[in-house]
Parts: sequence; C-alpha cells; structure tokens
Amino acid sequence: MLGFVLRRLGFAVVTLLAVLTLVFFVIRILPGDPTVVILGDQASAQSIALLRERMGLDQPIALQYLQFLGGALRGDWGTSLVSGRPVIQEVLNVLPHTLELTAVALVLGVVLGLPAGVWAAVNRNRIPDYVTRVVSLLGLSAPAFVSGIVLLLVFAIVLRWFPVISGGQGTTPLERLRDLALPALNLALIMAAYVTRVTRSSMLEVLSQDYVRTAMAKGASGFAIVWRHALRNCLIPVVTVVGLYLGILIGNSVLTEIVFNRPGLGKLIVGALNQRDYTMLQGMMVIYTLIVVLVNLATDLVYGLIDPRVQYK
Amino acid sequence: MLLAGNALRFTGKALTSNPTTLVGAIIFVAIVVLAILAPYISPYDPVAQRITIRLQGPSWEHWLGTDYYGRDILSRLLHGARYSLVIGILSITLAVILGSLIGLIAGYFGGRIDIVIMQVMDVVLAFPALILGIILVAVLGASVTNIIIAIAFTAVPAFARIARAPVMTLREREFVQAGYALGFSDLRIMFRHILPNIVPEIIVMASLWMATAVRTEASLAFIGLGIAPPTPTWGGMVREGFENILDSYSVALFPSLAVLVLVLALNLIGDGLRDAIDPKVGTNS
Amino acid sequence: QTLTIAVPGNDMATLDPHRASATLDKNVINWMFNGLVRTAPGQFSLETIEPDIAESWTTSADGLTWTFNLRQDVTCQRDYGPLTASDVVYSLKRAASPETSSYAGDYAAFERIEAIDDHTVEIGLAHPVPSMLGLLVPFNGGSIVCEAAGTELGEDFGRNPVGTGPFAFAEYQSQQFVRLVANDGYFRGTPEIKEILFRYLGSDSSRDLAFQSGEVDLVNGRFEQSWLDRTAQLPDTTVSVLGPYELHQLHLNMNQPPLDDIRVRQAIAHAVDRAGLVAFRGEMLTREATSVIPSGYLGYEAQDLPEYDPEKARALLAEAGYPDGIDLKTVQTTLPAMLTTMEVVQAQLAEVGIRLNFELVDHPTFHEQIRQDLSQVVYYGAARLPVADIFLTQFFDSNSIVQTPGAVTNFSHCDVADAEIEAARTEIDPERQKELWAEAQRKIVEALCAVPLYEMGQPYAWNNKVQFAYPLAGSLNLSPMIDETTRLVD
Amino acid sequence: MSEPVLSVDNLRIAFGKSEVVKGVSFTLAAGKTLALVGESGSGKSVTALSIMRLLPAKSRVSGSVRLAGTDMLALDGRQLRKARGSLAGMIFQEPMTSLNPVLRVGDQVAEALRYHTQLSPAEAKQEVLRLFDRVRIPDAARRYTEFPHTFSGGMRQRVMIAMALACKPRLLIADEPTTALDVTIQAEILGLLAELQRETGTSVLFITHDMGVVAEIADDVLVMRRGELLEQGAVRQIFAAPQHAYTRDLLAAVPRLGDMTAHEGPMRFRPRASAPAAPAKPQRPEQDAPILEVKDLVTRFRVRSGMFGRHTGNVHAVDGVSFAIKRGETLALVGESGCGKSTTGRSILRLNAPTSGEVRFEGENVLASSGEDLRRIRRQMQMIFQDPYGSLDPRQTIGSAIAEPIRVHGIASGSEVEDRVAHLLGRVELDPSSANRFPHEFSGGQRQRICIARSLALDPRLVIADEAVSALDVSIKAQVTDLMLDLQEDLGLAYLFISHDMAVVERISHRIAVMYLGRIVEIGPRAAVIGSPTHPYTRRLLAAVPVADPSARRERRTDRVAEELRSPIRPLDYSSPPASYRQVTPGHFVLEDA
Ligand SMILES: Nc1ncnc2c1ncn2[C@@H]1O[C@H](COP(=O)(O)OP(=O)(O)OP(=O)(O)O)[C@@H](O)[C@H]1O
Ligand SMILES: Nc1ncnc2c1ncn2[C@@H]1O[C@H](COP(=O)(O)OP(=O)(O)OP(=O)(O)O)[C@@H](O)[C@H]1O
Ligand SMILES: [Mg+2]
Ligand SMILES: [Mg+2]
Repeated sequence: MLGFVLRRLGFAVVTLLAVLTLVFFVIRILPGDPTVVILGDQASAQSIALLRERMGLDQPIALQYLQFLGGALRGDWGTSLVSGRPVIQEVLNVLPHTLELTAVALVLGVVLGLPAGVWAAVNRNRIPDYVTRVVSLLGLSAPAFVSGIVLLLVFAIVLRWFPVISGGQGTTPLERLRDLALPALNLALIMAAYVTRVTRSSMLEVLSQDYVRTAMAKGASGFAIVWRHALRNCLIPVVTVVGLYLGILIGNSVLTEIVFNRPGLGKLIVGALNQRDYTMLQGMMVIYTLIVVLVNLATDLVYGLIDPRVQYK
Repeated sequence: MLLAGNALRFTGKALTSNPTTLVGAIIFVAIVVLAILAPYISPYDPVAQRITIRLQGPSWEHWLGTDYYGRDILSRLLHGARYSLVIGILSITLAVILGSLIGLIAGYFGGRIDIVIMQVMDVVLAFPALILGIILVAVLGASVTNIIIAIAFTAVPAFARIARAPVMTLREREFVQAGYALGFSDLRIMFRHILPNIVPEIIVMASLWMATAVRTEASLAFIGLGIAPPTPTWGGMVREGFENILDSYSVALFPSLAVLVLVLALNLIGDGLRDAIDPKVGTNS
Repeated sequence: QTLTIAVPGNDMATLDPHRASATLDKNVINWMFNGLVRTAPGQFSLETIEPDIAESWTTSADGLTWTFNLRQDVTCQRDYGPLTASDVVYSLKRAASPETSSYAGDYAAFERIEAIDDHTVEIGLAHPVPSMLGLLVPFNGGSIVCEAAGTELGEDFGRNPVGTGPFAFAEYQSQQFVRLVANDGYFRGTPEIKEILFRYLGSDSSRDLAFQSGEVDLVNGRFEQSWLDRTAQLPDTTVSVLGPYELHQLHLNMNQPPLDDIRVRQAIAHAVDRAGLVAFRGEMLTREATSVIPSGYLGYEAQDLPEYDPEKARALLAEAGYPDGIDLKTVQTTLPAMLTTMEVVQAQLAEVGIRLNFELVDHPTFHEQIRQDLSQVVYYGAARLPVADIFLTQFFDSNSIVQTPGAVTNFSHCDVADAEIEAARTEIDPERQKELWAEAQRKIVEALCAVPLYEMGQPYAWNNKVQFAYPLAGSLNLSPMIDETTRLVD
Repeated sequence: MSEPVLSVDNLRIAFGKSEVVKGVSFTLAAGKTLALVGESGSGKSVTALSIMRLLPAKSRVSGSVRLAGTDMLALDGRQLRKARGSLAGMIFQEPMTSLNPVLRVGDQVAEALRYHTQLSPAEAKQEVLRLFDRVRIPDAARRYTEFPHTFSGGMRQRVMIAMALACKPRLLIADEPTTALDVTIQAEILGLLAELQRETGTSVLFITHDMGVVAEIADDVLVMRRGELLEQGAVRQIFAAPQHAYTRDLLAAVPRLGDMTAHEGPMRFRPRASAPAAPAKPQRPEQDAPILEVKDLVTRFRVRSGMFGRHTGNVHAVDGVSFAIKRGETLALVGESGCGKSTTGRSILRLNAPTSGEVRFEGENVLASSGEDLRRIRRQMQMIFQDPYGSLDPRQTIGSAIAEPIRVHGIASGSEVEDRVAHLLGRVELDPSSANRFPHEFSGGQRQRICIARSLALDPRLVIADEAVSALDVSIKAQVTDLMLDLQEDLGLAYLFISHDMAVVERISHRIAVMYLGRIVEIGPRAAVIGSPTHPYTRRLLAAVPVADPSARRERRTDRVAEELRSPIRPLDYSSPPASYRQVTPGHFVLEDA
C-alpha cells in the first residue's frame, strides 16, 4: 500500500507538471490582458506596451515558460501581476479559511446526508422516503447564492443568530464556529443532497444481500443491521461522492464565499481570472490540482479501508 | 440493440411497477410538452420588455410575476425550458456515457492504466468550471453545442470517479472471475457484467447532476459561454433573479422551482429505473 | 468609533494612488491623501478648487510656470516626519513617470518640478495645460505621497501607503477589508472617527443585508432605482447619489458597414429612447445625456441630440437601403450593471428592426476585444477628470483610435473634431477654449460618432449615525469624503 | 415427552403465484435432531428461513410456527430480535455470501455474543477464539482479524457454525452445514454438535443431502419433495422401511464408499438410457498424452497486518503441486478443508496469480499466455465454482447466463441458442421455463446446477469441478454425475473433480489426489488410494466417511484429534522443504515425510 501511495504521488508530480504547462499556455491564449486591468481603461497603447515589457510579457512565450518553470521548481511561484504580492503568500492567506469551511461543510453534509439516506432507504417508498427526496433536491435546485441569501435572511436578519458578515475573524473556537455555521451549512446542503441520494440507492442494494440476513439471524437490531452491517458496504459510492465534492467544493465555493463575505480560494481564483493575473492563476491551479490529487488519493485509500477486497495493484 | 431492448423493457417495468415513477414520468413529459408548445401557449412574448411593470410579484395578468425588464416570467420559463432541457439532458448524457466509460476502464484494468487515466481526470476536475468555461469559449466560441460540451466536460471526471469506485470491488467478485473462466473478453465482462451492476449508482447520480448542469449553464452564461440574451434559459433566469432577489423573490424563486420540479421528476424516474433493473428489490424487510 | 463601509467587489488591488485604477481602490485612497489643492469637501467640480497642502500659488503670465507655497504643518503619517517641498517634488515626478504611474500621460507637459526651498515648489510646463490645477487635486496622479516611505517601501508602497490625509493605513486582510485609523497628527485636526473598516462585500444582496442588520454604516449600492427606493425605506437611513456622473454612450464603429453610413447611425440615434432608459435605471440615479461629454465638465455644452423617433429611424434605415433592418454585432460584458442597460437598448433597437446581437464575454475579454475593433457597437460608461479635453481626447481624437499606437478608447474611429480638440488643448484664452470645445461637441454629435444615453451617479446609503459636516455632492474618487469633521453619533 | 421446542403447523410459503411450501407440519422435541432431507428445490431452506422469519419480503407465509412456546409469525421487531440468535440460531446454506465482506470474521461472531450475553468485548473475543478452535479453524487468533474473502469455502462454513453456536440457542437450524467440509472435519463438527446437544439440550433441525450424515446423527427424519412433506419418522424406521417410493429411490441412490471395489474406472449410477453418441469407446486414457499438466505449482497469498498493511507472512495455499490429467480421465482432488484445492483449481485457470510453477494445457503454457490465447484456453478448460451464487451475475437471468458463452464463442446462434439452453437446463433437471429468473430466486442446489449447465455449454475439454455436486440431493446428484460421465464417454472430457464426498469421488474418478496443507500427500489410481491408503491423512479421511446406515452408527468422537491443527500461514522467510514421493505400487505415490 505504501508502494501504491508512493507510485501515485510519483505520478502526481507528472500531473502537476502537466497542469502547470497546460495552465501556462492556456491562460495566455485567453483573451484579456492583465496590463489593461492594472493600468485601467485610460491607459494608452504605449503605456500598456511599456508595462508588458516591464513584466516580461513581451518575451517569447517559450522563454517565459522556461523562466516560470525554473522558478517554480525552485519554489518561487512569482508575484501576482496585479497586486505584486507573492503568490504563495496570497494563497496561504486564504487557504486556512477555505480548508476550514470545506471541512466543516463536509462534516455537516455527511452528518445530514448519511442518516437521511439511510432513513429513506429503510423506509423505501414510504413517507420518509418521499420527504427526504424532495428536501434533498431543494438543497440541490437552489443555487448556492439563492440558498445563501435565504439562510442569511432567516438566520441573520429575522432570527439574528448569526452575523451577515462571517469573515472568519473570530478568535475563540466558538466565534469561529459561529462565523462558519451559515456558509458551511450552505455548502453542506448541496453535499447532503448528493450524499442522501447515493446512500439511499446503495443502501437499497446492500440491504438485499445475504449477509444482512445473517446479521438478522444473529438477532441484530435494525440499528445494528443498518449501521454496522449495511452501512460500510454501501459506503464506497458515498465516499466517492464526498471525495468528488470535496475537490469540486474547493474550487466552486466562490459563490458561498461571496455571499457570506468569507475569504477563500474560490474568490481568489475568480479574482485572478477576472484580472487575468497569470502568475496567480498558475499558482492557484497548481494548488487546486494538488488538493484534488490528494483528496482523490485519500478517497482511494479510504476505499481500501472500507472494503478489504479492494486491491491496490 | 440488445441494450436498447432492455432499456425499453426496464422503462416499461419501471413505469408500471411503481406509482411514483409514473408521476415522475408524467411530470417530465408535461415539461417537455410545455416546452414544445411554448410559442403557442405562452401568454406573452418572452422577450418583450415592459419597463413600467418591472419586478412585480404574481398577479392575474402575470401569473408568476415579471422580471427585471418587465418580461413575463411564466412565458420565459416556458420558452426557457427548451434550452434548459436540451442543454441539461444532452450534456449529462454525454458526460455519463464518457465518464462511465472512462471510469469503467480505469477501475477494471487498475494499475498503471488506472493511475494515468484518473490523474488526467484529476487535472480536469481541478479546473473550476468557470475556468474551463472561459478556456472553452476562447477555444471553441460560444454556441449551444459548445455549452453542452463545456458542461459535459466538467462532469466527465465526476462520472468517471463515480463509475470507477464500484468497479474496483466488482472486479474482485466471483462472477467476474467466472466470466474469465468462460473465456469472455474484457470488453464483454466490462459491459455485460460490470456495467449493469454500476448502472443504479450512475442513474441516481445522473438524475441529480441535472441540477448541477442547469446551474453550470447559468454560471457559464456569466462568463459568456451561454445563450446570449434576451433568449431565456432557466439557469440564466435564476442568475438574473439572484441579482434582484431582495426586490422581488419571484424572479429567482420560480426558475429555481422549475429546476426543482424537473430534477425531482428525473429523480423519480431514475429511482424507478434503478429499482426496475434491480432484480432483488425489496427482498428483505 | 469605527465606521464600517461596504463596497461591491472582492479585493483590493493596490492603494498606491499613482497606480490605482480600480474605483474601489480610489475610494480608500480618497481618505488617506492630500493634493497641493483640492476640490471643496463634498464637491467634485474643479470650479471649487481650494488650497490643500499648498497655502497659495502664483502663475506666470504665459501660464507656463507655477509656484506653490506649502503649509508648514503637514506631516506624513506613521512617523515619516514633516512633509516638505522635496516630498512634493518626489511625488509629482513619481506621478509623471511611466515606470511608477498609470497616469504619467496626464503629466507629459510637466517639464520641470523643483523645490525652491523647503516649502516652495515650482513647476515648469512645456505648454499650457487646460486645467493645470485639476492635475494637482488628490485624484490619480495628484495625490502627494511621502518620499521617505516611497523610497523605503518601493514596490510595497501599494500595500503600505503613506500619505498625509486624515486617515492612515493600518491593516489589510485579503478579500475582506482594509482598515484605516485616524491620523492624530492630521494638519486640519484630529479626526472624530477613530477607525474606518472598508469591507469588500461582493454580493449585492448580502451587502444590503449587512447594512440592514446594522453591521455596516455606509454602503455603496447598486445602480438601480429599486435599490435606492428600498434602502430609503429602512429606518434612520439616508440614500444619496453622488457625483461625478458617468456618461454612458454607444460608440458606433464608423469604419465598418453598415455603420459607415450616417443614415444608419442616425437611425440608431432616433431609435434610442433616452427617457425610457432613465426610467429603467431610475430618475434619481440617472439623467438623460445631453452631450458626448459628461455635463458639468469644464468646457461642456448641452447639445441638441436626435429625438426618439422610431418612425424616422425606420425611414432612415429604409433610405439607407435596409428596409428589413440590420444586424449589428456587439461584444458585451457580463457585468450586470452594463448588460442590463444593453438589454434594454437591444429591445429598443429591435423595435425599428436593428438587431443587436450580443457576443457575451467576461469583462477582461470585453476590454481586449473592444480594443481590437471586434465590436461594431461599443457600450461604454466613463467619468474622467472633469475637463472636456481629457474626455474628448480619449474618446474622439483620432490619435486615440483603437488599434493605433496611441490608442486609448476611441472605439468609433471618430476624427471629425480633431482640429478643435487640438487647438483647445493649448489655447490660453478660456473663452476661446470653451468655444473650441463646444464646437468639437457639436461636430461629434452631428457625425454621430457616439449616441449618448444617460449619465449615472454613485448610489450610496448611510446610517444617520454618520454625520457629514457639509453637503455631499460627490467626490472625484467616487467615495463620500470622510475627514476630520465627519462624526458618528449615537 | 415434554413440550416440543419447535412445532410447525400447516406451513405454506409462496413467492408470487407459485407456492413452494404446501402445508408442512412437524414437531421437534428438545435435545433431538431432526433431519430434513429431500429433493433439491423442494423447499427445505425456505421452510428453515420461515422459522426465523428471514424470508424475502415478497414471500407470503401462512400457518403457524411455534418456537419454545412463542408464536414466531406473530412476533414484533424487538421480540423477534431477541428470539433470533438466542432462541434459534441458523447456519445458512451458502456460507460464501452469508458473511459480511467488510467486517472481520472474528468480530462477526463476537457480535452475536454481545447481543445475547453480558460478556465484555475481551471475554467475547476469548469465547470466539475458543469457538474457532472447536470448529477447527487453525491459527484462530490470526484468522480472527481476517476478512471473509481470504477464507476457503469450508472455513467460512465453520465460521457460520461458530456464529450459530455462539449463544447456545434452543434450536439450531443447520442448512447443509457441512457440504464444504472434508469428512474429517465434518466428523468433528458433528461431534461438536452432539456435545453441545448433550450440554445444553439444544434441538437441531439439520438439512442435508448426505444420507450418511443423516444416518449418523438424526433421531427423526423428514422427507420433502416439491414443497410437500412426503414422509416422516424415526431414522431407523425410515432407513429400514421407507414408505414412500421417493424415499426408497433416494436411499437406493445413495452411493456407499467401497461399492466400487469390484469395478475398475468410473461407473454410472443408473444404466445409460441412450446409446453413447460416439459409437467407438474412446481410447483408454492411459494411452493418451496428458491434456493438463501441472508442475510444482505454488500459490501464496500475502498476509498483512497492522495499520499500514505490512506484509508479514504468506499463506502457502498451494505449495508445490504436480499432477497430470489425461484426456477422458477424472482426477479427484480431495483433502482437508482449506488445504488449497480451490486455489489449485483457480490457479490453473489463472484466476489467481500463481507464484511459480508450470501449467500446460494440451502442451500450451497457460501461465505464459495472455489475451486471445488465454481466452481460447480458458474456453476449453471450464470451471464450476465452489460458490455457485457468487459466480452468477446477480443482474443476469440464468437463461442469459447460460446462453452467453454459447453466443460469445459462436457455438450456436439464433433460436438454436435457446434450444441449447433449454436442453442444458433439462439435463441438470431444471425446468427450462425458469430461464428468465434471476439467481437469487433459486435454491442452493438449483444454482449449482445452473453453474454446471453453464460450464458444459461450451463443450470444454477439461472441467474443473469445485464441489460441483455438493448441494444436490442424492438422486439429482446421481443424475448429474451420470451426465458428467456420459459427456466424458462421448466427448473424452477430462475432469479435475474437487470434492469432499468420498463416495461420489469413488464413483467418478480414475485417480485420486489427496491434498493436505497445500501439498499432494498421496496420488494414485482410485482403487489403490481407497483400497490401500498409505499416508496417515488419507487413512484418517477414509475412516471418517459417514456410513448411511443408522444401525452401524459409530461411537461419536468427542475428544480432540490428537494431532495439532496446522495452519498454512508461514513467516516471510519460510521456504518449503522439497517434496519427494515414494512409489507404493505403479502409479501410486505417497509424500515422504521430510
Ligand atoms: N426469492 C425467491 N423467489 C422465487 N422463488 C424462490 C425464491 N427463493 C426460493 N425460491 C424457490 O423456492 C423453491 C424452494 O427453494 P429452497 O431454497 O427452499 O430449496 P431447497 O429445498 O433448500 O433446495 P436445495 O437443496 O437445492 O437447497 C425453489 O424451487 C426455488 O426456486
Ligand atoms: N484471497 C485470499 N487471500 C488470502 N488467503 C487466501 C485467499 N484465498 C484463499 N486463501 C487461503 O488459502 C488457503 C486455501 O484456500 P482454498 O480456498 O484453496 O481451500 P480449499 O481447499 O478449497 O478449502 P475448502 O474445501 O474449504 O473450500 C486457505 O487457508 C485460505 O484461507
Ligand atoms: Mg436449500
Ligand atoms: Mg474450496
């Protein structure tokens, strides 16, 4: 297994290099120019050209690529074209916020979704099943910004339990949790919807297996049958979805970040994109890829923990 | 052909065996019919602006209210259904087919093939939909086909992972080994024996991912890879509605509800299909 | 006392006044810097210019030599010591250098910037500049920075700005806020407000909700009448639209058929219903455009713009050989405030058979593509230093035509008023200068290089706790002036 | 006599329209053993399941089932849970799929204890280890933490037995609990059951096809066919004077070890009805080149332990096995459960990756071939898996499962395929109309037959039959073995026949190989091995074969076999001693003790 992990990480290096190259060239093909963003719309063509020269954007793209690669390999990710701050630092500034939000959302999503899915499966085609179906889809059909505003209206304006601005400035754990509650819930709703549905489906499959009958014969309670015997067997698709969503979440939480006024990677990348901040985008994409690769590696390892029959070849 | 026959049979079984599936199917057909009939049954021109009656709530004249430009929301919903249905369904179908195929191959062969394929998928997955979208606009230009491609593209790695996971355990099952023993080719084992066993999960995810597809369409519209205004789409309507949500809830609410109803219908159908192809459904109490 | 301000946007780019081009950055710079002169507090018109760091000034008869006497009590923030003439010289040279400034072009005529003594600065010009003092207000290049800080911080200055204004930079949290603290040594007195929290709240709705919940005292709103109406209903709230007003117009690419035909351009002009657009955007927020430069600018003169007359528009199209209407391509940004207007324009033009086909792209792409001549109709809103020259030069002078070396924002390939613009630039006689500018405007309107739509101000709302000592008309940096006199009451 | 522990009255069970149990009534007294025998698919398992209320939801049950005075059919959830496991324990017919694949084996057993006793986790574990020892699972402490898929069929069955016995239930329902066990271990398990019965007065409902076992342990016997109870009575009476014709047939068909001493080569149960397809008898096998040659085959599985799955040892499942099978020959592979028989079979087909050795099929190197070649070889070399249920695709109807290889290999097409499928089903005594049902809708024996039919569909040259007839009642078993012999006669088919049933082995094989701990300890012509067993294990094995005669009931052994249980798990650095054989008589070899 260790060998498997090492091999995967070895491949990940290749993947990262590929992403790096891809991103480097692709964003330079994109229309839009960072210099216009930096100089503003009054800038003349001359001053734009001047700035391009100063930033080295006028050099042959292959040369730029080599320079960038050299720097990247030495750990120098360059500085943001727009703000002039080091890319690494910008990312590290917001990364904790993203990780914290994602982690809490993940936990919430699973805590909400898994029991709901199990409940639906156990009560297949009865009221609880219909209720969870509709409710979970509610979370899914309303885009993050709509559900976010609804949450704010209810919990921050009407009930006044939480602040509208949850910037994540809290210092005590309780304050941080308070800041996190609504945005995490907002992200968790979508995740919970997926988890619920997948759990239900795979639970149905598992509940008809012979070993569930064995558990019954032992006199296991309904609870033990579901949570001890069936759940683990139906967890693989659930873990897949969770892992998948974790990867997607980190990139796609921008709407939630914006609505709840939280810093995060999502905002950073959308900002960088809107400003065509090449260096920033490059650095961010590498971080993203790294996260996705790690999350997926973790998912694969969890498969093995869940099901001993899974082999890492 | 065989598969198509099976599909028909299962659809029939799904519809007849479970009333909720039938409900789902009826809703879905209704949406499709409404979409087709949109030009004839819409009370108003979906693009005609009436600036004096902007952002109004539901009324007798405008059942679902009016939008930011005073356009009739109901009419826009009806017309928008056409694009949203086509985009949503086609893109998800595309993604499901491609993704499951990739996941199947990766999970089945495992080892190096798996690592390489899944790392490629990871790369695609790592690109946020927005960035992918912009790249695609830049490369392909904006058109309905390209939106479908873009949405499918973002969903392919997801379905690859969804398909691959169960394959990894299925390939160790004895009936797969029995297939080897019978001299079946890898292709046959993959498609005839493993695939049907992962279909339930895929169906469930696919019917869910529709919602994501409609939303992705909205965010792609945001960066320009969308149906250009004033043509209505549900995703676009939701996005517009969001900007004015504090002024009028109905602009965001009704398209969201429409998405909900569509996804619900598809999920009911999906569940029914899932059960229909599950030979053991309801075996244990 | 903390004043919390919320603005739409997600992050700060730079707070270097000579670099900053984003409105949100200028908003903050507004409270940190002084110029040699300034517009009166709460005002943005150059007619109100009054002393700031400079106590007094003199001009030579030819208008080429300007001498400024500086106040002696000005100190730099954050212990960078007293401000002297050398700081001013450093600062203006910095603003004039393309290496350090985005506005170097504005200062091209500055031949000589010298410190005569510790508190006297002399500027020598190569040729007269239409509004010399306008270049010295704390806006764009006019902000005075402290030399010691500038040289010490170098590239970092944008994240660590040091000025002389009422508020000093204290902290920046990326994607969240900039925090300013009162500059206790401000030469006009210690500010009443001790701290300003300038928050980036990108979501319109949550920004409104934060204001509604009292977490924010002052909020930059949406460009919507409905926003003003709704916000005005909140208790203890003042809503206001601040200047300067941006002029929004359609630039028609006269180089390309069918827009090269004046009748087609006239048809468009007659098809646009300015009143309808104002009704759409809101009476309080917008007013009908009256010329091709914003009203109130030095040199502005109201023009007779083509009336809304769809019949005539159709007739003109038919006359030009397009009885079935025309198709026009426009590259359009997805920025909501701009897109919505264009959707209304699109509907209006459609009435007479002009089909405006959108090519939706994201904002940076929009900026690039309109500069590549890819859009037949360019919808653009802008405000500049309120002098006719700058606006006319950037949008209508043939030197600024896109895709040329000197390109700025002349999207329409307009060249009909080159002579007048050029002549006015160096004209010393103010009356004659104004005539030239008026003539230029007339010609541009007549040739229909652009179809002016409306002018739009900055919507703001604040809690009545915030009290301004003077009426607010606006500010060049587009944020309400907050200085030593602004108070928060309970 | 006291109140019966179990009384079933007019039990009826139906799936959809078809009634599979049609009014069955019987009682079972405390401490007694009731054997339920009968045709495969006659409703034995279903009856047993209904007692525990474990039938699928879509079944309908009527009648009454009283267990220790409680009306099982009337219990609500909580009462039912208490009753299950403590009142009645059950050993399921299919041990392969009845264990939870993701839970550790030991924990699955301990769980039963936790539900019904007050034992602490540590005590429960101790108890489980003790049970594992008693059901003869070697290296119990290590096996405790392993997962079911690393267990051989017989080992899983023993785990199931341990689980059912854990709480010393009043009633033990054992549904063919020893089919996957070799006779030595079977004898021990039967002894264990008897001991338990003595200690706790447990009653046993024992479903089996092995009349020998019935004769040895049953007090009373029930005979079922097609959902109906044909006959019931005391065991001696049934054996001595069967009333019903079916019972008589059943008993007549029972093969007895030693029946064949006078006969050379395999022998059919019933004379062949039709003339052989091929007029000329195929050549005697000896004269032919071997169709399969296995040389020094070694297959090891890694043993991992700890958090990071460190490789700490190896299961030497197959440890240097060599043999050859000629065309038209049957080699029986017998041996202790868990000794590596299935692994040998799977390794030959490359379903496991052998560690080393050589496998040649008709001269072709199987271990070196791949892709199309491998498929071609596999097609000619079929395997009937020990776990029939697991080896059927749950989403494929059995008709399509049998038709698929026919289509794939182009053996037939169009409607011919259906005819063939129907024909094959008929030959294994299944109703062709059941072709469109799914595997889970069949009884254990029916599934086994489906797998046999499927493997024969391809006209293979060699069939590896892993416990292929273990779940069949004697009469169908006779029919299926006859079928196999017919095919051998007609087509020169060769078999590697893995079985625990020595009587059947004697009938069907030309030669016998006896395996023990991954090695062949004795191999030779059938008559020689059975007639003059040389290796001590072979002797033990033959001595343990139950005899289908209740009057000849031996004293049940309750003491432990003197020899220590041996486990095939070895440390990493272990290297097996070379195997050397001594020839006893021509062709009869015995492993020399190292
Ligand atoms: N889930 C089911 N759906 C439909 N029919 C079923 C189902 N389970 C069992 N049957 C049918 O019920 C009958 C009795 O099955 P049962 O398992 O009791 O047989 P059995 O006597 O145990 O046979 P065997 O000795 O082969 O195990 C069989 O004909 C079988 O096909
Ligand atoms: N996948 C595996 N991983 C680890 N060990 C295994 C695996 N498969 C089998 N074994 C071990 O290999 C040994 C031989 O198993 P095998 O299934 O060949 O036995 P068998 O002779 O067929 O027994 P039975 O008669 O009980 O079926 C056993 O100790 C078993 O635990
Ligand atoms: Mg049975
Ligand atoms: Mg075996």
